[in-house]
Parts: sequence; structure tokens; C-alpha cells
Amino acid sequence: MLKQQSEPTMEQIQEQRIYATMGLSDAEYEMVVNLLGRQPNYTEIGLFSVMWSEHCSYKTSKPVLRQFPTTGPRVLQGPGEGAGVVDIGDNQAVVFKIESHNHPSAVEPYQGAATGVGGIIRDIFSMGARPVALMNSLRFGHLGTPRVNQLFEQVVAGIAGYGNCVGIPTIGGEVGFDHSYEGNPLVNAMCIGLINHEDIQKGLAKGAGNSVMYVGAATGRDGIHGATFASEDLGEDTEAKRPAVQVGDPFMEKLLIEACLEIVGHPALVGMQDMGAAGLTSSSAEMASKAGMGIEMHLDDVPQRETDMTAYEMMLSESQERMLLVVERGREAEIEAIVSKWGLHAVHVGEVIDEKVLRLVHHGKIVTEVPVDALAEEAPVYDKPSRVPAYYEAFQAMEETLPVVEDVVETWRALLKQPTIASKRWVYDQYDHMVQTSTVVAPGSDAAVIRVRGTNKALAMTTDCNSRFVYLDPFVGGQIAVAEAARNIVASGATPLAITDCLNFGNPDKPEGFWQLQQATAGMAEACRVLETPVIGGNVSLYNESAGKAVHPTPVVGMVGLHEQTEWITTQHVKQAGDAVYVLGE
Amino acid sequence: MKFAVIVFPGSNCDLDMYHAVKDALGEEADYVFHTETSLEGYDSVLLPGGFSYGDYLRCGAIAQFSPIMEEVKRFAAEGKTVLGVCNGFQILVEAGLLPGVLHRNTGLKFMCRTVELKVENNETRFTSDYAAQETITIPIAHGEGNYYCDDATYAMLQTNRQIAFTYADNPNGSRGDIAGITNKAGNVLGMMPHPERAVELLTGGTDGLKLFTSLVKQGAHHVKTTV
Amino acid sequence: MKKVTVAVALRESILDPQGVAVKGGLVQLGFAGVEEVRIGKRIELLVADETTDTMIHEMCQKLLVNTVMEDYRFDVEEVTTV
Amino acid sequence: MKKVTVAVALRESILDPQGVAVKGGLVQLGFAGVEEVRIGKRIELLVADETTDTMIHEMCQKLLVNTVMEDYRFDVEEVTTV
Ligand SMILES: Nc1ncnc2c1ncn2[C@@H]1O[C@H](COP(=O)(O)OP(=O)(O)O)[C@@H](O)[C@H]1O
Repeated sequence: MLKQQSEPTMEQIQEQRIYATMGLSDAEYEMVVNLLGRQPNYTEIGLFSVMWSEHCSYKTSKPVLRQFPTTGPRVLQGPGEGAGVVDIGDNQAVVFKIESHNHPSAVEPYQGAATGVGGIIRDIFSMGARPVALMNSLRFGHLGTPRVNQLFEQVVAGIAGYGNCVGIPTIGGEVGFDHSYEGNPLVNAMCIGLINHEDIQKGLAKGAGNSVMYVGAATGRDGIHGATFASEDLGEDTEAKRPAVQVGDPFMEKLLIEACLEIVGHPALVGMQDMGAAGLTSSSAEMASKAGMGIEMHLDDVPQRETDMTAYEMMLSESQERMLLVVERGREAEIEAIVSKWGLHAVHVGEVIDEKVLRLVHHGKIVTEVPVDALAEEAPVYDKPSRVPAYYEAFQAMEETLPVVEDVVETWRALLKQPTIASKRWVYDQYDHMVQTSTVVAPGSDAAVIRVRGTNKALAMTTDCNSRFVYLDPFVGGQIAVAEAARNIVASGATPLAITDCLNFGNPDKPEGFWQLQQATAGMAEACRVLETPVIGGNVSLYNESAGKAVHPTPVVGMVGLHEQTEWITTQHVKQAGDAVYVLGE
Repeated sequence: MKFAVIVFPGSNCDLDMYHAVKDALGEEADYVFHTETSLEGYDSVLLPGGFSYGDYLRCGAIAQFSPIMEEVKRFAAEGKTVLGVCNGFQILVEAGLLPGVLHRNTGLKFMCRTVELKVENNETRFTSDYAAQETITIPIAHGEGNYYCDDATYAMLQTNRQIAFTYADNPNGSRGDIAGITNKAGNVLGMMPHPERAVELLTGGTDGLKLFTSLVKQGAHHVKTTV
Repeated sequence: MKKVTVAVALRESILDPQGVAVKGGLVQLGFAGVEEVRIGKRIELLVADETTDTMIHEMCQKLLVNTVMEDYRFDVEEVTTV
Repeated sequence: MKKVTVAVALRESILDPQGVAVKGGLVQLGFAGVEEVRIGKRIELLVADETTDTMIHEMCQKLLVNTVMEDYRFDVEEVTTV
């Protein structure tokens, strides 16, 4: 017998403002009612709450992101798909993206960091690209307290544990330490992939009648926000607190990579997307919306790890290592044959339909029917108020001074002892930075370099952001972040191609916070225009605060450059005594 | 000479092995999937590094039961050469083709760096192109490369000259600084360091190349003498 | 001296990729009757007689157990020092 | 159904670097009375009723335990299926 589910009714959702516990405002709830022409039920309001979250909809950051140049002669795919794509000649392209996993890492540093790596890898291979390198950018409070030490150790271990196991070299990154990150560390992971032009996938659910197939780990209750369940108003549901921690399974990911890349180019494959944030919901709604179609999903067929899962739970689960495929009708067995070779299954969970709705069927009943565009496209966009912070005005009013260095050697030593400046060998020693045997410049130089096997080309990559500069002057700091990345690329002998960025900021509802975001992105946009490095994708992580205090604004820049010839690769190391030293620039 | 590179679920240095053989060595190589049951037509078998079955439970523990492993055992029993690197070494040990066990590095951390090895025995089919006691530079990348065996086994390894490589500066706590050992017959070698990552100047030096050239020479010799 | 044995297990609803892989291995070996495998830790401590249960709980919660994901239980046994 | 709990421990004679590190951590936290820490595995299996002890020994020796460095012990409990 089915367990009686005690979900709130449509009326309760409205009267008790249950949508508010899911992060939707009264106005947003009204918008949903208008879009549906009726009150949403519990599952439906859940879908809206995740799809209209900042993470999925960029409702706050859209206006600032519009400043970025996103096109260029080499850009094959700008922002909007899983990752951006840039031409590197010979019919090849590089695919890359950076993403944050800050909050999960604060709760469970090992798994948070590990699943951050897993997620960004899926963004790359869901485009059809073979992941060839990983990078990261990390920020912690000052070392010395047990809590910060543990966060640092566990985050590094998590990145290593996942990347090493899937066999993608982690070849660079940055680590910084500052008080502002004490309660809210930053964990940004970047993945870089290679692809041939004809293999580029778009996450499109085309063709009514085609099959929607599910590949990868079974769905559990992981990642469903405990807060929505914690409300006593829910009544007699006394199930123990549901854990929100997602556990990464890099072995499963490795199998998924191989299976999915073998499917790419198969004529029966119509579209493919990873189940990232908001898992089944975002992947299905976005694939359908982009194709101008709808999807009908049979939730009973969704592989489940736990018993008695509700539609709400399945749709909002953020279980890791899952992919959604759209496959030509009648050819499902061909795809299953490939997938099963890797020990996985492609499970039919639905069909593409003509009506532009997401329809969910559970236990023989339609439990949800909402327009896909409403979920994926029609989230509100906000122009937030912005105000110049007092600290900034105070800084501007200050006299410029130059520090007086009395003892150069002592100052030099003191600087080198700063964890932010000191060698990061302790970190990158734990990362397999050589697997795939293409690493030409390993961690320890300005930019890391991998060769493109079978050609004489190589790719340089770096992640950079000096958040203290950004804090002091967000516009100039934003420019500096891009310029530093470009210098690192150039110093390795490569030509900068494009950037991906991860905007780690505090609460944008505070006008001073939003001002920082506006200014920093404006500075970055200008630098990108001048340096001709368009932004081909990225990620926004707002609300990085603890105890009401925001982290330093940290717009991390991940830049990739191209060496036309491997002979041009240079490293930063001093080579031999007697060589002359030059200073270029001002 | 034709090499079989075994692919287990979770292998991730299979590509590196394959390219070392094809590109740097100029010999033939095929990927052979773990579900296969025949090694017919191959002269030498390579078990690559990686994380077979995620290395969950113990490294190499689950992979030893793959269908291909029965055939690898038969192949080894025939006296043909089998090389296991890193996870491949762990699988050989778990499968009983080599003695001892590999456990957690004493530092408890995964470590990826380039280390110096000493060629302890250059009279094996894997090391004949090296000079006796030659020092070579080869990358390591492992979290569980700490070789352990009991006293009797260690004495046996020494007596039979089964220790092929030792670390110049022991990175992981291995007994007797052991980095690589052969079986008693000398046709199976397991080692934690990655010779296939040291076959090109562009990406990590060429000190691993002689291991493969030794194999090819000895392989050719072996084939001739057994015909 | 006291010997404390702490059993640490992943919470029920948390994914245990190790257990899944090991189950697969056992089934492949022919043990078809294996339904589920969960892998946890078993920590043995030798501690001074003064060590109270409260202290052991503290050790577990501060270091031995990741309470975000794991549950624990412990037994205490008196042992005579050799 | 039967629930089998296997305790796997490193042989006495083998150094347990993780145990040493954890001991150090506990002492640093102020638990001076900790003499020794050994970390092992605790594997829980849910198996069909037909599973004999001989079969469990086989599972242990073939896969769950590496007898070169580990010892094991197990308990079996009857459980009723829900
Ligand atoms: N989190 C990390 N992951 C991998 N490599 C890192 C990480 N942090 C730093 N590195 C590597 O360490 C080297 C030095 O880093 P850093 O001190 O930030 O130098 P720089 O200021 O010159 O970028 C670089 O090669 C960088 O790639």
C-alpha cells in the first residue's frame, strides 16, 4: 500500500505562504498563478522555486551579465549551453566552464568540493567534449583555526579524490586566504574539454515521440532543501531530517563519461544534458523549452535509490552523476547497447511531446502540468537598487601613500611566508596532474599547458582573481582579474582566446553589494573587449555571507589560450645563471 | 610486437599506455576490454593505472575477478610478459600474480610528483636496456603505493632478485623502498611509478622508454627461442 | 585501560558508492543472494580508565565521525594491561 | 533475510598510519588518555536466508578482506523483511 503523502494542498500553499519557505516572493507566487491560470500544487510550486532561483534563472545577475562581450570570430558557442566552445583550428574546438560549489563545501568540504568537480565535468562532456583538464580557485579564512585548516584540507582532498579517480588531470588553480572567507569558503572548479566541430551537442528535446532516457546513478533524496521539509505545518510527516549532503561517485562519473562520449555522434542521439542543479526539472524543462517542445515524464520509471519518493522529491533531487538523453524513437536499443557495455542502463522515462508543457505522470495520475517556457524562460528579471558603499568613498578620499620598506630582505621573507603567496605544492602534489600524458607545463608556473594530442598545438589555462583589489575598487579590480589572467596566458607563450567567469559575491539585495557586482562586471567587460577575450560562459554565486558579512567580491576569471606551436611554450622558471633579466611595460 | 592494453571499468591510464606503445615505441597495441576472454595474438599484456571499480574497498580488489584476468593468468603462466603499473600493480597483487600487498601511503595523501628510482636488477625482461644500478626519473601518482610483505616474502624477493626498482627517497613507506617487483619467473612486473608517463621529452622525460624497449627486445628473443 | 570500539556508518539515505561497487563485485563472483552492502568504519581505541562516555562521545563528534553524513555507536570493554 | 556484519582490521603487526594520525589528532584535541587507535572497516551485508557461514567466509576471503594484511570476524543476525 502506498504511504499516505502529506503534502500541503494548493490552498495551504497560498494561505500559509509555503512558497516563501522555498524562496519565492509573494509577487513571484502571483506570477506563477497567472502563468498557470490556477493555483500551483506542491510539486509545481517546487519546480518554479528551483527554476526561478538565482542559480538557475540568473534573475538578479542577468542585467549585469548583459555587459559582457560574448561573441568573437572564434566563438562557436557562447553562454547558454552547458559550456562555451571556441574554435582552435583544424576542425577542433576547446570547451570550458567554471562553476562554484561554495555552500555545499561549507557544509561538507570533502563531498562539496568533490561533487563540484563532478558537476563541472558533466557540463563539459554533455557538450560532447572529452574532458582533458581541471583547474580550481579556492578561498579560505586564515589558516590556523581547526575549522579553517579542516576546510582547506578536506576541500583539497575532495578535489583530488574526484579528479584523480575520473582520470582528468588537475593542472592548476589558485588558493587565497583572507578573513572575509572565514565562514564562507569559495570552491570554484573549472573543466576544459576538446571536441571536433561536428560533435558539438545541443541540449535539445526535438521531435515529438522521441524517447527521453535516463542514464547514471539512481535518484535519492540528496540535495533536496531540508528547509522546505522542516516546517511543522507539514503535519504528521515525522520522517527523520532528510540529509541534504550529496555524495560524489567518481567511478560512476568515469563510466558515464565513456558511455556518453561513445554515444556522441551516434545518429540516434537527438540531445543530451546533465542533471545539474534542480536535476530532472532543469534538464527536462530546458531541453524542451529550447527545442520549442514539451516532455511527458513517467516518474514511476525513474531509477530510485530510496523508497516512497514523491514527485516533488524526484524532481528536486540533486543526486549526482545523472544524464538525460533524447533518443530517436525506435532506436533506444542501440543506445542501451552502448551504455550497457559500460555497466550502466539507459532507462526510458518519457517522451517528447508537441504541447509545450512539462507533464509528470506518477502512479498513473498526472501530478503536474506546467508550460516549459514558464519554467525555463519566464522567470522574472530584477533590476536591483545599487549604492556606492561608504567604505569605497572613504578609500577614494584617502591620500595615496607608498609603503616604506626598511629591510628589503626581511620584507621579502615575510611576504613569501604568507600562505596566499607561498608555494602551493602541498596542494597540487595531491592532484594527479599528469594523467592523460599531455601535461607540458604542470602546476607551479603562471599558466598550465597541455598539448593537443596528434597536433603541434597546445592550450594554456589559468584561473585568477585578486579579490582585495576588487574590494578596494571593484571596477579596476575586475579589469585586473582579466588582465592578470591574460598576462599569465601570454607569459606561457599562448594567445588568449576567451574567458569563463565565476562571480562570487555577497547578498545582491543590499544595494552596496549589488553595486560591487555591477562595477566589477563592468570592469571585466571592458577588459574583455580590449583584450578580445569574450566571455563564453560562467556561473554566478551570490549570497556568500556569514554572520551578515559578505566575502570580498571575487569574480574569478578562467582563461584559456592557444599555442599554435608547442615550440612556443615558455615557463616562468629561471633557467640558468648569467641570463639577462628584462622588464617590459610601464 | 603486439601489446594488449587491458581496460577495466575505471582504468584511466589506458590511453597513456596505448600511446606510449604506439607513438613513442612504434609498436602495435589494442585496447582489450575486461569482459574479453582471449589474449590470442598478443605478445605482451599491459595492465594500466587508474581506479578500477573506483578502487572502492581496496585498490584492484574487484578488478581481479574480471573475465579477462583468468586469461591474463594463463598468459603469464605461459611465460609471456605482463606489466602492471600503479592500479595494474595493485590488481596483480590482489590476483596473486605477485606477492605482497599495497596499502595506504604513510603520509595518507595521494601524491603526484616525479621521483628517482634505482634499477636494482637490470637482468629482467623489463629492464635489460637499463644499466645496472642506473638512476632514472619517473612520475608517481598514487595514494596506496605502500608495498608491504612479510619477512619470508621479502627474503624471497631478495634471494630471487625479484626487486626490479627501488625508490631513491622512499615517498610512501614501502618496505625496502620497493617500487617494483617481478614474479619468480621474471615475466610479470608490477610497479607503482608510471614509465608510460616518461616516454616523451615534451611531457615528462624519456626515462621510461627503456622499459618498453627492453620488453620489445626480450619479447622478440622470447618468441624466437620458443618457436 | 579500556578498549572502545566505535562503529561508524553512513546515514541510511546517503549514497554509498563503495557499497554499491562491492555488491556488484560479490554478485559477479556468483553470490547472487547479496541484496545490499554498506561500508562503514570500525575504530578501536585503547584509552585510559578515566575516560568517560561523555569524553568518547566528544571524540566521536569532534574527530572520529563526520556527523553531517555518519551515525555512530560504541562499546566499551575493560581490558587488563599487559 | 540475514544481516551480516563483517569487522575487518589490519593485522596487529602492520603499521596503521591512519590510526597513528587519528591518535595524534585526538591527543592534540586534549584527549591525552588515548593510547592507541586502529582503524578498520565495518561491512554490513543484507543477504538471502540461504547464505551459509561457509559462503560468508568465502566472500570475505575472496573479496572483502585481503588476508595478507587484514583479519576479519563476522556476526549474523536474522532480520525480517519489511
Ligand atoms: N588550487 C590549486 N590547484 C592547482 N594548482 C594550484 C592551486 N593553487 C595554486 N596552484 C598552482 O600553484 C602555482 C602558484 O600559484 P599562485 O601562488 O597562485 O601563483 P600565481 O600568483 O603566480 O598565480 C600555479 O602554477 C598554480 O596553478
